[in-house]
Amino acid sequence: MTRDSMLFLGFIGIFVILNAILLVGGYLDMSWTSLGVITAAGLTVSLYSFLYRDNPLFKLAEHIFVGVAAAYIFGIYWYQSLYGEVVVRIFGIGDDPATMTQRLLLLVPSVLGLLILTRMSVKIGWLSRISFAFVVGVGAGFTIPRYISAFLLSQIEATIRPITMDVDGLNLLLILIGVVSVLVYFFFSVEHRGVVGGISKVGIWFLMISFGASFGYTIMARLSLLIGRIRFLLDDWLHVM
Amino acid sequence: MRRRANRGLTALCMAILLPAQLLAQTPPKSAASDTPNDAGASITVTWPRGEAVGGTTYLVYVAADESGPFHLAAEVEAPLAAVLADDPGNFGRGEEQDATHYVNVSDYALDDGRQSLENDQIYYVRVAVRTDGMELRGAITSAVPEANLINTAKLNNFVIGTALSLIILASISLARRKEMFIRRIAGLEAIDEALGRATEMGKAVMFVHGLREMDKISTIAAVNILGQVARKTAQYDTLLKVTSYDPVVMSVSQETVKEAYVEVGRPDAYNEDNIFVAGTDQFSYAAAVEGMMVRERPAAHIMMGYFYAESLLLAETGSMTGAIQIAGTDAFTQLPFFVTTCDYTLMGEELYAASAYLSREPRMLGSLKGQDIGKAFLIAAILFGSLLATAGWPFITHALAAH
Amino acid sequence: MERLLNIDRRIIFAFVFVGVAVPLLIDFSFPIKPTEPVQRVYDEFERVASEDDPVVLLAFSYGASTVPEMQPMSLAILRHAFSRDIKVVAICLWPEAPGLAQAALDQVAGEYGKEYGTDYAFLGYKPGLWAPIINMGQDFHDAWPRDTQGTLVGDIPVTANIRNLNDFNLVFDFAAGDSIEFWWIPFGVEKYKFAFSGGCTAVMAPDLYPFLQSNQLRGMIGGLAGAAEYEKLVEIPGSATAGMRAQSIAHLIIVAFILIGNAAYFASRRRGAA
Amino acid sequence: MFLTRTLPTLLAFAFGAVAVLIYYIPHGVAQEIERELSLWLRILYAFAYFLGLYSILNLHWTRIQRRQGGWAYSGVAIASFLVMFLFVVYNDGAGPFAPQASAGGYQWMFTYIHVACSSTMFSMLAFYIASAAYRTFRARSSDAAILLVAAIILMVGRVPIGHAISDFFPEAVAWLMEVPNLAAKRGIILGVSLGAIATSLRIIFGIERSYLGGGDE
Repeated sequence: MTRDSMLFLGFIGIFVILNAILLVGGYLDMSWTSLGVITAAGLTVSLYSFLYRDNPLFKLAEHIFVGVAAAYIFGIYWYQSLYGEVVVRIFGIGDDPATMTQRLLLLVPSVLGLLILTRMSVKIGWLSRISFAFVVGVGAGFTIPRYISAFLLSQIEATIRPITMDVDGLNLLLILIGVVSVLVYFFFSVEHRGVVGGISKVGIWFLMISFGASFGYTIMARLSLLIGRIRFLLDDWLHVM
Repeated sequence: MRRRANRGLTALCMAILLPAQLLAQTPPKSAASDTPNDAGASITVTWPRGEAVGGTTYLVYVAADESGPFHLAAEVEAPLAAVLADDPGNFGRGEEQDATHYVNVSDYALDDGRQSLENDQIYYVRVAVRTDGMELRGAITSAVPEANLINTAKLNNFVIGTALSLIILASISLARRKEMFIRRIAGLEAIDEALGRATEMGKAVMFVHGLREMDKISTIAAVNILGQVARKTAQYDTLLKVTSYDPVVMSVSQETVKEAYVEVGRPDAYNEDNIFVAGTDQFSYAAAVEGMMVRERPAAHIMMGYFYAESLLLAETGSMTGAIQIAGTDAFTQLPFFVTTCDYTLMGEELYAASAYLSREPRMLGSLKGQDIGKAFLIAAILFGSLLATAGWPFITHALAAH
Repeated sequence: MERLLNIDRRIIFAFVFVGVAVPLLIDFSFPIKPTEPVQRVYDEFERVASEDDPVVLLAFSYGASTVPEMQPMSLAILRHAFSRDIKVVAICLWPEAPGLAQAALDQVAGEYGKEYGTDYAFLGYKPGLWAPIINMGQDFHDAWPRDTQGTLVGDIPVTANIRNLNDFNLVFDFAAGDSIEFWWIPFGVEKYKFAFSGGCTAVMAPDLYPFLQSNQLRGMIGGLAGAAEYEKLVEIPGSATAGMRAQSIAHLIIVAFILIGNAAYFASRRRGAA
Repeated sequence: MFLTRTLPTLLAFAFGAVAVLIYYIPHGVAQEIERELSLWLRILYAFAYFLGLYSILNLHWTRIQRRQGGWAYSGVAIASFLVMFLFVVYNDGAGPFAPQASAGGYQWMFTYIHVACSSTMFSMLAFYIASAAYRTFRARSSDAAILLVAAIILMVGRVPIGHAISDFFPEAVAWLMEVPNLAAKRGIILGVSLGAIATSLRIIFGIERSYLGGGDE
């Protein structure tokens, strides 16, 4: 027997013994909730076993998750959108107050939606292009004026303010320098040499500070998630907190 | 903040210049007009600004007939009443705007609820001022609410949009006729190098899409780069695997790779099954791709597109396998991780520039050029705008305000 | 030194695990001071509470993967809203969100004795990323015709009179992805000008500062630390506050790792140069 | 050719142009069109989900059929899909043609399998980040040094222990976030939105057709 398979068996043994102790000790009972906690704890630890190395337990948990996730999302789409809205409206099920015009109009996205599904077929897959033309075209059209207003105009308006001779003014000036130098860094029409090179270098400094900020914040985020999972293991499962 | 300060200043001037007490005690001279830039069913009523003293209230009455009955439509306390300058998008800026109160009326009170105004019907309006329980009513004016056909408050948006469109479309058509210069993008050669090494080792190349949909610029750039990668792998006869998150991206990738294989005369080497959706959930996707990296050990991972938190998992697991890693993303929050774990990283727009540089496609090159011109304009607007605003002439700031 | 650089990553993993687990088991605390963006969110809800018949829209745009970060934030905001008698309409813009939003609503509504329908409503998920936002901006009942139980929104007291997004005193998005930056701000706030604030994972927080300064976003709660600050402001310590112990210690461990790693790196480089 | 390429391009142009123009038209008819288009868009997205579902099931099914490496795991994925699918359809007794039940096996599987696995996968990043910080996060250049210093100040100053050590940390964090970070992020947003606008233009004018699949014919 290899070292890894011994570890694997030992791990399963410890997991079973721990749960037995928890059940006997009365920390967990034979309810669905307790069964859920044990299942979740088993899956959590199985996934963490990937930190040691890729192994069958991890793959098992991973594939259980893939299947459950796909079906869960199916449920959400079916009940809250396709059945709950489209089918109920078009067929006027129950107390649905939709007018005939509304129903007919709803047929358009429904037909376009069905056309999207033709992409599963080789023969008539081209029909889906009509639907994608709609999705992409409308998306592009909605985007242009809104991005101009929300990003270009609003963000520039917030940058060009009177610069005063105090701390706020200095900060505003620094923001101005930062915005301009980052824009210069992402300017592709000139080689980054001489003055342009110097300005783009300043741009990189600003970028690096913001990357550092993102890095620090991201570490914070991941640790928060880990804290959440370890709390689950220590408190909800093992009851040691 | 500034607006409030402005108004305070104006109020001070008015207090000195105008006999405010008189204004508060004479009936306001009101005017009414269709509310600009709206879908209709609303009129704007204006009257000169009075002294902002507590206890003074303005009342706006509306009637469908000149002889009445007049119904109360709005009631505002004098200190809280808006002035036209509060809505510069619709009414502009200036001394006159600062000295005029307004209210938009879209309905009026009836005994049982409220009655909405209707389009294209004339309404009669009178404004009253109430001080210490005494109410003075002004003269009757009228207006017709209309649905407007153009939003003049969005004029700057429209002008910029049109100008950008013309610049970008012109640059693209220019790029079709002549060669355009793009600065060298460090790190692009790495893709060729990685494909070469994969071929030498006889191992696969894995192309990992980001999580965004097909209409996103990063995904389109990724597909362009994929096209180039596929042409090379077809020539070198190297196995190419493409994982995607979005089914549409998968379909597009299949067609792109297929066309590349047909183009270099190797349609037989194309296998649709190598291009698939690896997961429909962010982390099942990451887990599946990681699993493949560990199990199949490709020689190179090319990660292109928009990534979220899975970037670190992919890049860290990927670097553990010893593969060459090249990343490109415009997801700036994820860039620190790619920068620290990949051999080469295309940052933000460098991804688009790389896709243009590789493909030499006029539409990409021209578009990039057009965006560069746009950026030059932005830089100029920021610099001159700040200079002028600091000197006390904020007209660039005003011209670029989003309403 | 060389050996220090090449240690098995699993040793690092073990350090991280212990660094998180031990502070959770020992009871101690650090003072928490709210930062400005979090204070601004609090002030926004206080403003809403002072208005007539206040109702807020809470959009749940996060999934199962960010529950430990986002759920404490949702609970803190819901507690603030319900304790100030602000009515809540909850929607989801992320397919995994409904189960999570439902759990948060059930829990906090129970704590404050709030009644479904008159005090709050839950309308579930609609696909389309930002498309539902434009739809809501134009016509709320058209975008969310029914709640999750199948009741027409026109028949639910809290949503009956909501015509569009402007009828909410505040719109608040809980974001795990870029729903604040690339959905709500360009496709919602930009055109309809409603009051908008958000809470997000710490990952997204640095990206949102330009919008805080331009006031397109009126306040922001970033990650578990932000949630802990909010718990401090509403004076109901929850799991975020407790998590700050482990968070603080774990940060120090990682900073120490970086410093040690770099010290080793520079030492070996100097030796290489000599 | 007309049906497969020209027609979609024309449609994208027509819909795109309409979607742009109605932004500038406050008239009620234009606003109704905007509402209707956004409604259609979100319903189309619901259908598009099925492409993804089909693809993932097909991927695993093909693996099983061809007995590819690890095909048994694909069997597990399909089996767990089917189990969850049964709970979805059963809907706590109400069946598939009713509002979704907020309790039952479906919710149990969601809470104890989906949420547990999903947040665990995510939290594993904490370990990888720690090892990345130790092994690859080096001040190799002045640029990297800037990144490093900013990150360290952030990590100390953003948690309560930073306040306990010195007021310098939280104050430095506030400044870093509100000045240099803000400036860089704003520069990035300006560039990114210009790019997005250019892409949208190319799509509307039929210059960019990669969404149809394939390059230019």
